[in-house]
Amino acid sequence: MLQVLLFASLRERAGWSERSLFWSSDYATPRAVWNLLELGSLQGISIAVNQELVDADQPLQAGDELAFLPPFTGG
Amino acid sequence: MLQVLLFASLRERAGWSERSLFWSSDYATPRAVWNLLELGSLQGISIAVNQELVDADQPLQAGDELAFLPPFTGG
Amino acid sequence: MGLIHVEIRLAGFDPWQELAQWSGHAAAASVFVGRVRSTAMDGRPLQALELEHYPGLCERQITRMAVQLQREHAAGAMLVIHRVGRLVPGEPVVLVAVQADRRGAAQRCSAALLEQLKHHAPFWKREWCADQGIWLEENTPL
Amino acid sequence: MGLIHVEIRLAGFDPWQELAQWSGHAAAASVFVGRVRSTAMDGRPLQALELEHYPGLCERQITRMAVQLQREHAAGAMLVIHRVGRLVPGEPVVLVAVQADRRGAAQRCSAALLEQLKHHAPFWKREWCADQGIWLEENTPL
Repeated sequence: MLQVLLFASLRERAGWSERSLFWSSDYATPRAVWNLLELGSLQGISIAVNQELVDADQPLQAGDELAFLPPFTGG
Repeated sequence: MLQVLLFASLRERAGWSERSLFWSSDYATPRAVWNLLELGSLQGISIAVNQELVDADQPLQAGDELAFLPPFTGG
Repeated sequence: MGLIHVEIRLAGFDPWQELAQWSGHAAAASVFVGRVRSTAMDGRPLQALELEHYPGLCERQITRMAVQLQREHAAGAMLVIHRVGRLVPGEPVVLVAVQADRRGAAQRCSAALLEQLKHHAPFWKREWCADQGIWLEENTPL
Repeated sequence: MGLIHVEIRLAGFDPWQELAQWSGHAAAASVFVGRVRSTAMDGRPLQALELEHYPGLCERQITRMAVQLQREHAAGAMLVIHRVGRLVPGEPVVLVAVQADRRGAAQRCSAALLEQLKHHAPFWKREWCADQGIWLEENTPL
């Protein structure tokens, strides 16, 4: 299983905030999972795996928490 | 009359903080008064006349408050 | 090296009261307080500002940036408090405070931490005007 | 343009309490607090720091610099409190606070005012170590 999280505007666009996916070698990277979600371009989106910011091509493992994060606007 | 004020290290060096001088055309500028006081070089000393910072050659008038100020070290 | 305290708050806070509790006796302390503006990015009156964060990652990212900056600037104690939830105009959003032995170090470190926090910590703002919420796409310019 | 409040204090003050009373609701507030170090410039333990000023000229100079910087940076309310008299290590010497609509303006204006205050306002420091007082010849580096 993969736990997929969306935040803020991405969550609104998708209509959900959290989903479990069966892990498969078809979506073994954040980029592959993103393409599956059909939420537009990955440009400007940050990616966290198990609460660490990572690259879109970082290999995923079963059990990972994968989060897609729109541009940060805090402070 | 001229009221002459010294502050901080200048006051300690001179041994006085405030003096009245009879105004005379012999010391018609802060520089001339300073030379009279024999307190060393004017280098680095700021000058205020009637509580405005001025140049060493600004003409003085009877009744002026003239202050010699060592380098500022506040804040 | 001083303590680094990072906190995300759901409840409102008074920055000066927080500082009174935190305050050490370093020669220099530089503090920034950011509050909710009364107008939205597009100039309309703002009802509220909603702030969301990614719990866990957010605190860790800020702490990591603070540790790095503390080392770079030879700074001392650091305090970051950041609000989340629904805020009204005038309410404090963020407090960043840095102590150091030199004023320059305290000022530069505090300003750098604020910028990093704005650009590299997972917070998101939504402006509410006339009962409509709009997610901000980017931060205010420096 | 906000109010400019400049005060020279003979009695000790709590910067956070002063800020709590001053605090407005501008989007940005940048604050600096300077305290007495525990060591003298030459490294010896400091007993006390004595601060003298030229009353009248001092307040006027600071206010003039503040007015000028407020205009340059489009800043809002500004607060300066500066101690004089005999201070012990850890006591606040100076508080500079600037509000503005932008964080950059608040930070730059506050830092600039602190530098001007250090270099262009008639204050003098004397360090006391082992019951001997030494007038400082120059300020600490930035």
